[in-house]
Amino acid sequence: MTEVLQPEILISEISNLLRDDRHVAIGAASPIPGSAALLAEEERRNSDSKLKVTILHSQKFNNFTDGSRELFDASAQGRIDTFFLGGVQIDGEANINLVGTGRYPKLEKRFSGSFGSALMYFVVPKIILFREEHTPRTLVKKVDFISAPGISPPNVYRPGGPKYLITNKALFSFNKKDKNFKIEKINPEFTLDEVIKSTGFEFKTNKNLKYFNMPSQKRIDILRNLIAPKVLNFYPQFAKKLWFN
Amino acid sequence: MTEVLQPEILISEISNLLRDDRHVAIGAASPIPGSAALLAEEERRNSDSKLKVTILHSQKFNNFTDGSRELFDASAQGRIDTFFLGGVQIDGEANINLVGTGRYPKLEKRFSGSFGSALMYFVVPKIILFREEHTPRTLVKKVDFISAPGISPPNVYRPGGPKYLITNKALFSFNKKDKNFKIEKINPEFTLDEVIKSTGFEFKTNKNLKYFNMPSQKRIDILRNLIAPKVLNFYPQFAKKLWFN
Amino acid sequence: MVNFDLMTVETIASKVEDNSLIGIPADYSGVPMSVTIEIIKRKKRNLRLYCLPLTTIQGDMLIGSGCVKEIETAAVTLGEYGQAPRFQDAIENSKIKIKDSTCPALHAQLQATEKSVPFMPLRGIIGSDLYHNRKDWSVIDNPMKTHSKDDEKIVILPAVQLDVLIFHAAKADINGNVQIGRRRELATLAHASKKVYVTVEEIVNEDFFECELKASATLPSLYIDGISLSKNGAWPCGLTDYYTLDSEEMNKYAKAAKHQETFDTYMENFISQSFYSNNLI
Amino acid sequence: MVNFDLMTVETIASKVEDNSLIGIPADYSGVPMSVTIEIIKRKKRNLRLYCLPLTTIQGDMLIGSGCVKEIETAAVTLGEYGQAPRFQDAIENSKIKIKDSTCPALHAQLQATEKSVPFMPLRGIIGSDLYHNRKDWSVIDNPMKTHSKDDEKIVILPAVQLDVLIFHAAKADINGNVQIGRRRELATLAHASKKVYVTVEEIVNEDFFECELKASATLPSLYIDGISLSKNGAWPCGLTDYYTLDSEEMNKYAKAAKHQETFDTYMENFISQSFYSNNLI
Repeated sequence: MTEVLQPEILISEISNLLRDDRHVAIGAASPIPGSAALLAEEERRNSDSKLKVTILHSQKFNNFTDGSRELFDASAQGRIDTFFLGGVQIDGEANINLVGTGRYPKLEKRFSGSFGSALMYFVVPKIILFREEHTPRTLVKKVDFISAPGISPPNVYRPGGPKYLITNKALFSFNKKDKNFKIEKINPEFTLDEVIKSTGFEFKTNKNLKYFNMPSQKRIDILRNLIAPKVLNFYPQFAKKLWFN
Repeated sequence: MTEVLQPEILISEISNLLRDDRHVAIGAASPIPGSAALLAEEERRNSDSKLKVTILHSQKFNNFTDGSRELFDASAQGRIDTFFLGGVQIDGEANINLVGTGRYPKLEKRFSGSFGSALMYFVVPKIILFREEHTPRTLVKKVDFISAPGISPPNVYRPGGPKYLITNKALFSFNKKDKNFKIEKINPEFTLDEVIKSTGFEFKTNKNLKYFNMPSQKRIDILRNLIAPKVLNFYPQFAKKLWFN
Repeated sequence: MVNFDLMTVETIASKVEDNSLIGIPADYSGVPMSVTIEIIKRKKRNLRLYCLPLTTIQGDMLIGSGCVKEIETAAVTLGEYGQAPRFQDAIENSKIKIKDSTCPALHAQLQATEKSVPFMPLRGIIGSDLYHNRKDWSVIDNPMKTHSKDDEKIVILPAVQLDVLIFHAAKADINGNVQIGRRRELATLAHASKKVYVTVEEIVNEDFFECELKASATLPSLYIDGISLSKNGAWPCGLTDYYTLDSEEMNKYAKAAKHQETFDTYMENFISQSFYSNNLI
Repeated sequence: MVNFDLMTVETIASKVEDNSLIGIPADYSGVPMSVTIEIIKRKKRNLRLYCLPLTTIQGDMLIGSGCVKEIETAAVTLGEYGQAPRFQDAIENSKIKIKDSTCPALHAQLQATEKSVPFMPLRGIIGSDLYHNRKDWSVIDNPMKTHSKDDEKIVILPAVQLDVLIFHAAKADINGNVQIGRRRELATLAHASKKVYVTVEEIVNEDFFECELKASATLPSLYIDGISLSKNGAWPCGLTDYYTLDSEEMNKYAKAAKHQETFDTYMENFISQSFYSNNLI
């Protein structure tokens, strides 16, 4: 069997999370989620439940025609099932910080900004938080700045919110009522204790803790033969480094 | 000289009112204003101050690409200089009624409806009221239903409003401060007394009262040779009756 | 061969449920006349029409046929062919309820749903009797204070979500994307509707998204729940680049619709003939 | 021969006044790099950037060159080429003011101006620290009471009118209409801007309004105050159907911009060369 690369395992795991979706949208700078969505689309191409994938930074994989506003409008209408958000920091209540570390506005380290998170996090039913780096620096007790909150009081319109958090070490589900994460799967290269130590917040453990699955040879073939060339179009740096080096 | 038709005189008079405009828009069922605007556009084609004409019910003479909303948005932005409104009834304070006569909602006689008047009348700087029929039935003391008011209190956003009223008998200007019409021009086929008698509201008379101008032969030629075929495209009934019978 | 399930015009009509709020396109946006006839045949009742922003023969026929309970519109008219007689009769004799509106308000209420906000502000309207007859509209003090207009009054309009939208268009592609051209109000209507059905003149063997120019003129399939092939589907109304409005038929209709009896005879005739070729491919 | 007065890129740059509020298109909407260089050359100062909804190298260059006083944006980033170094430095050392926002809010504020309403409501945002840093935003009780959410709180955003918008596009026609394709956010930007200048790759000898498909992809000349021919005008950013982003140059920039000194050297070089052919026809 071919050697499977670490990002490919993540792509495969994320792809599994999109099983029941009809339309997944991918925002800025998300090559791994983007690859996962295209993989899910490809695998369901001949099934009855097709998946639509919109990759915003691509002309080709973009189902919209009403300008860059349409993603937000369509999401607010409930037409997007899954969206991905990242975070410079993510905390135990699923608050995300895309702005920077330190005291706002004069930050110690400024990052890009909140993008569409302050609406998308509220309206898309399944938000998957994705941050490859899993350290106490990224998964923190309390974020320095809330770009978008993990939970909202009842007088705020909020049909959507966080469902999963996936890192290079583990997959968590989020429980809205208990306001906390629960570990669901672990990368077999790490122990649970290592994950606990690299997480700045407390999370619920799981008696049925599973491991990240090794993608099947068939899936790897699809990924490398059909998906990689597509990704090269709109995330050239990522695709070159992973698949075309 | 050719015999000039009555609607052609109106077209010519209205065309004169568009002198300083840059963009004139024409709404539903307005063949005479539409012809007037196209005439003005043609006469200024080779001048430095070109006129744009948008005729909503035409694909060809339509400068918009953002759907039927764009007229209202562009007007609210102040980008349309002149627009025409009609009225089942028009009263002395320039209130217009496009809905019907009698007691709303169970009217004695129902007409089409208010169209865009309830916004356009507020935002377009030069609204020209046009109603061919000039009788006490159309120009009334008080309209039965206000589709859009002639004047507004200071706490209502109102950069636009009525500037002229033109009928088959006369041209009036509207004075916002005095809240009344003043007669400016009269159709030479009628006397001032006849106009007064056929007007349901009082208006200011004018020492310098002028007559409707006979359009020049050159203008008539342009109208019949260049404008009439265009009008045939989007007001076929009107054009056929007037020019192609 | 297309990559989606084509519907018949009859199936689309059967999807329209009694009491539903239906989006009605203006005469220039692609009037779905072939489906309208099927709706009338099926004796749908208590429909609520939401016109963007007006209707002509389609609305008048539905009203004259007794399908309509309520209409929200800026106008009902036959344009150059005169007033809309069945509509006039229905209003003058209180047969239907009317929510008289103005074009930009009809747009704004759908835009609110498009953005999933509960309301939209709109200038104008204040001082119009339209306002006094609309319990669903409010006037508020502008909460966004500006220097010049500290006490400005402004109207707010509620978001309106349609149950179903039906319109006629030129072309669909093999993946169910529909060409709407400059008729972008159809996109707003579709964004604000729970279900969207489209009849088209033709289905072309290409994907509009392969060409940026065609993509610009497209309503994506993600907003569309069913497509039917229907040649001349807008007749006697026109369709840009395909056919113009049929003057003769409009005159005929305008005359017949003046009285309920002659209207009924006209409709019987209209229904019994097949003006539209609705073929599956 | 065209039916309007062509401008040079230099003239467009000269129209940008110090202190003005400038519309900045996203990296996928046609970045006007050739004009940006002229703005930097002319040492424009205290510019306020309004990004829809983000900026990449254009914003970072303007900030690094000392042209910017304030930026309202959802993000500044070099995308795959990393963080935007001059922006980071300016924020971390309080050299510029930032109005941190979120994409849909940046759209909504322009849509308010497009419709000439003083504000727009938007869902989301509540509970975000973005809100606490924006004195121009408010939370109100939803004035449009609905059954389910009687005490809903909702954010309202002020209308924002831009002083000037500059973007790069593929084509203009002989009458000064500009092809924007699916990049309809450019229409919203233009509708909300007092002045609009466009650079294009080519001017074609036709009228886009003659073809319904092309008209659908067009921003009409009525919103445009000046057009300049500028080949490769978006470089090193990409332009749909013309050229893709120049990875090599982006990497070079990302590296150089890490420090002010190396950025300055890079910019000196950049300015002294003529990457853009700005020809009048």
